[in-house]
Amino acid sequence: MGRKMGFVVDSNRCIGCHSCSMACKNYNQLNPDITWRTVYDIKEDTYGQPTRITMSLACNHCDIPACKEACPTNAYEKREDGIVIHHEERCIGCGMCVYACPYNVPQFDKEKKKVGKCHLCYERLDNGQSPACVSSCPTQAIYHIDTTSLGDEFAKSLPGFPDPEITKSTTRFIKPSIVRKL
Amino acid sequence: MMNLQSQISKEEAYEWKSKVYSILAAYYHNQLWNPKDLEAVVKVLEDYNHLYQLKMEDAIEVIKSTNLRHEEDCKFDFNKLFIGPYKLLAPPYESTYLNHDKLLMRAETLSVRSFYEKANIQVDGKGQIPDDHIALELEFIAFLLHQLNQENELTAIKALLEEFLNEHLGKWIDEHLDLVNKQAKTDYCKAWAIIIRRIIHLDLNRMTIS
Amino acid sequence: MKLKRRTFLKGAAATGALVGLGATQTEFPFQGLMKVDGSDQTTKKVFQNACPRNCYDTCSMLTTVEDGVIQFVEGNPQNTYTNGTICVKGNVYPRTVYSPDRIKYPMRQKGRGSGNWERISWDEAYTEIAENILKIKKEYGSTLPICLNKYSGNFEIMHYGIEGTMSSIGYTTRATGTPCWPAGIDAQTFDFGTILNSDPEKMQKSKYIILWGVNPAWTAVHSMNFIEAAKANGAKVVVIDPILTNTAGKAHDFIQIKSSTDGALALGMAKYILDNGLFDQQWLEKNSKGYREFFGYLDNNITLEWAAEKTGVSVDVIENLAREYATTKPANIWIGYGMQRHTNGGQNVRAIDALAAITGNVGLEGGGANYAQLDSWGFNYHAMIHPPPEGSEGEANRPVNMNNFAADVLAAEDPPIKMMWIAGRNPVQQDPETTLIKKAFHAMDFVVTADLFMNKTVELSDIVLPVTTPFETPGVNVSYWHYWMTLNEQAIKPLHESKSDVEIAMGLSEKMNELEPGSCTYPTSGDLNEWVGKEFNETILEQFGMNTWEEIKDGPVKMKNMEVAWKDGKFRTPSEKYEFYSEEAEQFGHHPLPVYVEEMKSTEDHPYRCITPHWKLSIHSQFQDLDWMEAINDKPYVEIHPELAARHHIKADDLVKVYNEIGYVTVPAKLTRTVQVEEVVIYETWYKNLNYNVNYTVKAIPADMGEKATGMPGIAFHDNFVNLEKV
Amino acid sequence: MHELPLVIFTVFSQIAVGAMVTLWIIDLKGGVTSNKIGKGLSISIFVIALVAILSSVFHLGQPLEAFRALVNVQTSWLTREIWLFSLMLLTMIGYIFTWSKKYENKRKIVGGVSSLFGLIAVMGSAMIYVLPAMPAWNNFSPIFFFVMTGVLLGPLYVSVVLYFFDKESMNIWKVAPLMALVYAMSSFFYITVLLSGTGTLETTANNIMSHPMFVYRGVFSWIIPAVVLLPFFFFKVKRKPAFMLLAIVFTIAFAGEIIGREIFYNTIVELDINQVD
Repeated sequence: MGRKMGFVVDSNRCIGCHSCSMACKNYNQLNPDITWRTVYDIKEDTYGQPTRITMSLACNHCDIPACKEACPTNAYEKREDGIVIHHEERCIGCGMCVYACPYNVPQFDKEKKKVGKCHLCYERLDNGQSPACVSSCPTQAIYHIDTTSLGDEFAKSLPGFPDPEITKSTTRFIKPSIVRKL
Repeated sequence: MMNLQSQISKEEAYEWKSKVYSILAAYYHNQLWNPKDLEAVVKVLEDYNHLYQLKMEDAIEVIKSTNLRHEEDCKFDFNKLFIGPYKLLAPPYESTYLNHDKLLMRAETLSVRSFYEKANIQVDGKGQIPDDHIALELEFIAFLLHQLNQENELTAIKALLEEFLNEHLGKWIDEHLDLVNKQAKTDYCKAWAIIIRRIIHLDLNRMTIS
Repeated sequence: MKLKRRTFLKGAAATGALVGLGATQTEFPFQGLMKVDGSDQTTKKVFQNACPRNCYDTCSMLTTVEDGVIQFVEGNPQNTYTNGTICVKGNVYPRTVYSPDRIKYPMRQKGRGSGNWERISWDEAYTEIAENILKIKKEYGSTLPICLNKYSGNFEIMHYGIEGTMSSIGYTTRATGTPCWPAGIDAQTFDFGTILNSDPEKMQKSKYIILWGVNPAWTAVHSMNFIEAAKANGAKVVVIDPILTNTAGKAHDFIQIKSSTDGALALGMAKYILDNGLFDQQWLEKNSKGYREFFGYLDNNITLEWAAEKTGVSVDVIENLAREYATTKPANIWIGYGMQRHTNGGQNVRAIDALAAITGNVGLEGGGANYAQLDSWGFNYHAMIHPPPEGSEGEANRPVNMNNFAADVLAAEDPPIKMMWIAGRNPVQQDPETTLIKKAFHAMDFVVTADLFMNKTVELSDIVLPVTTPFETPGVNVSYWHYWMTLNEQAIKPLHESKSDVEIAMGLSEKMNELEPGSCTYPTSGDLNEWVGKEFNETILEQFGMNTWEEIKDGPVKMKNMEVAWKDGKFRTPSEKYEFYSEEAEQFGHHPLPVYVEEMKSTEDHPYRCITPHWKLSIHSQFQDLDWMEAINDKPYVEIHPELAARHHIKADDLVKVYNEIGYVTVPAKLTRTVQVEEVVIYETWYKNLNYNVNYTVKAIPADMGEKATGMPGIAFHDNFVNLEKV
Repeated sequence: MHELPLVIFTVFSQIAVGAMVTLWIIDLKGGVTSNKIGKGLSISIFVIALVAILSSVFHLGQPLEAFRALVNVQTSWLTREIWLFSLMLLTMIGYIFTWSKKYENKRKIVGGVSSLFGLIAVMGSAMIYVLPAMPAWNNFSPIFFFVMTGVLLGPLYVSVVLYFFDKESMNIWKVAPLMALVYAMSSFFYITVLLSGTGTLETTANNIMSHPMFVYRGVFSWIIPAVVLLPFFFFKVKRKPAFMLLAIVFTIAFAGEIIGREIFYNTIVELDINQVD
């Protein structure tokens, strides 16, 4: 069984500070209106009583990537280590992947007139570094790992995250603990 | 038209061009506010217009007829477009057009820098003033045109000049001037935009240099 | 048609000097370019930088520079507090430095507020400023009509050069005080003798953590690591706040308290601790003054029922909290700045301090009542301290209240205030009572502002001076929370014509002495890197364990022996003990004991409290206007509880007018049950394209304390009462 | 995303396929009396299909690199769609040729093949939208609606052209009012099903119904063809509908389909973070 590199999102540690999202833009030099990693507020009453908790999402590097299946130009590549890469030079900006991805990951860049998405900073990984978002997280709430090694203590989804089974998302979550309001 | 141009030598043509680009550079260097200077500049532009049939008489007329009483408005307008302190309405930097970051000192700026270095030129205040400021790009073109008369490596300089025009200034000047045209409040700044566009377009794509 | 070729060359001659139109020129007349031989080599270098913003975390940063251009900024792992990461704001620094919208040149506005600006040279700027100063001096016989308003935009030590500028021209008027934290400073000064917190990294040693009115998830992100570490070690975390913040979302328990009643909760807890004998008699005997009087006050005046009634927290919860807090050691309380922005804020902090003292948590590793510290700030302030010129009129600077700035400036007499210099501040945006502030600006003869970007204050200035970012000038910085000191290296050349405060001071001094010799004592030259060294003295070197100041070039250093505040039991109060009973407090008009002072109440016309806490994507008016920040959030909102919203027929995203007698803001509603029914929340930020300023409704009501330590009381920002109306 | 090129592409290609199939069928039944008309008609269909294909290119961010889209036959419905339409166009060239040479038998075969490619191509282009990420599309509806556009407008188009040359003997237009009714009823059914769903389904349905052009779409595509043409159909009025009347109905229904397709693209709600209940 091949490796499946993916992100672990620890919503128990995530404080919703957006550093990951900004570091990603900084490293990947993205247009102001493009974000490859986004911090979402989990709906406040998801767990009964209101609270403020967050999750940080980027590409889920799916086992069956809908983007790759829909792409007419084979611009997407699923690497042996599981990372889904978008080859910009092959992209013709047809937007089929934008339609197909259940997680809104590929984004159409109006200036480049092409699509782009998180590639798990594979060139940083290949150099032995962490992805920009991972290394910038002040609370170590995101990390990257071969998700085949993870057990059941890691959830495949959190409330608000679309069905991970559609495309076999490899993102794994650590559930937030919920504050008790006295 | 050919007739007119045939009346001057190649060397004179280069020198004319160099001076015209120097004028454009001086405009963006914020130096053309003295009425006397402006008067002389207008004469040169009129001749240049006549020589190459650039159809910019109307624009030159606007500049000519701009009187001192309105000059302040022109200056404030100019500042809002290119100087500050507000968010610039028409940033005069290449990278803010060609780089998707819309910031200064991007790859485009450094590429312009390396062009300058090829001609043993650098920005006075390198690292402080972005190399791709339009005044510097225009001045660089004026310098190369000037060099065409001074040096023997004609082909090399010509190639550099053409490449610079087509790879740099030519790539963003229209977008910049469109912005000027859209944002400028005074006819004065709009007239300059017309003049600059005509003059640069004349030389884009090897039209007149070779 | 015949070409009159010679006219060209003739006409050209006239402008020869200007653009080299001369006919026979062989030398090219360079304007902005120059000839060089060969090119510089491409270099890549990493520089140390220190974030100078008004923030707990004061990050140690590493800046990668290639070809003289910043590539990216990241955290410096040598600093174990910031631990190799920077926050969302730090990550946008390159966009600040290279924004095409920075103020690039000195500029003069023709007609204040007209928007008609002209570019001037630094020499012209210096001349105009110097002439104005000298004119004022001549007319009024002193420089007191000149008023400096500088504060927290840049806390880096060399930036005190602007105060130095003012000192070196004579005695001037100074905006004095600090808006946001003085009540707490005074409270702790009465209790402990000064503000001093334990090294926040030691929070991980705590077994019980109360985060009281503080939201580090937004305002001190790196501290969350130590809270998480404590949790992992089995500690319990309780958040006490009127708002269920993102920090509260990380806690075990959350206690939603009515704003401004924190003292009542603390006193109720103290009462329970007293009644159940859970206090540390030994510690109190040895280290404190007046605990018997305090216990007497608790006995006679405080009941848990009263506390419950005041705070909206049930007796059970108070009892349980008190018992857990008193019996789990070490227990740490982090007192936030938000909870002291009230007319009883200082008293509330004193009550909380008392809790830590009676339980013997003061001086304990992992314990304490932690607010802030200034002990690591023992620099020479060489850039700041300069004597007035000989023969200067007057004896001292004249203070005006920074927290009532507009009114005080307008009221100043004999001499009146005629000129303002604004640096590191944006009062028109950030001060309360915006209308009055604008009036004060318009009453000036001359206003100079030094800033990075156009803002509401620059709009009302006559001259704006372009200033450097942290990456463009050397310096050194420390935090008011952690104990790290970081060198700030000049990573790149200053862009455009920007200058640092010290360079501006030097330039102005030169011009003043040229116009009137001896009129300014500021040095006119000096190597800024050497000036950094001049900030160090023997004491600070020893405190940080350095032999020479140059050692800071190897990386951030941490002040020694600050793991546990007050471990030695040597308090800096007059009695050298922890003072429950403070005569100093009495001298400043407060009750000597940490008694409860009634909170400010809503009125019939303005029934709801409007809290305006700090925003996660900005520090005051800094950062939020950058495109990447606006991509995350580009419009404000007011948080309203669904019950209150229903009362006013407000639905989600409806536009709501939040108003009181001095002004209003119109913002979309966000319905959330994380806020209390009678309180609405608007975050303190701004948007460059929106006419939105939360301070339109904020009055300059003074907090109860602040006068002793900072010269002026703080502002009770959160005692702001409003009404709502669906638009 | 602005989807006008896709609107034009899908509607035009569906008209072309609908018309091609219609032409092929009536030709089988001997309904085309003049080879010249048949040839003209098939050329016009070819042109419509060509316009469709050209228009689709402008939907791309990089129109000049459209050729790259041919490579992922394995999984991409877009690639398959392009191939299928290309095959239809290629065979249509042959089909046009067979009209001029009077190769009647070959014409029927080539026409059949071309029609088949076209039909599969329309379904293929619908398959692009059958996506789990788009719950309101993740069913039979895109295929059905795409085919309906062809079935409604194809026969009408052929009828209009034949009338123009005064050669309409098979009353192909009769298909239109029936199909309009089927179309209307199934659309009603579709929206009802969506409404009874939750989350994205319900939101999509609400978006469709609150779309400012939704009424026009219904009136133009469903009501007008049915109301105007049914009387001729049921009451066996001797007079056939005049050319002008048919042309107007076609134009209106065509407008209805353009609007409908615009609504199709602009009302869809995709799965999104925090949207799932």
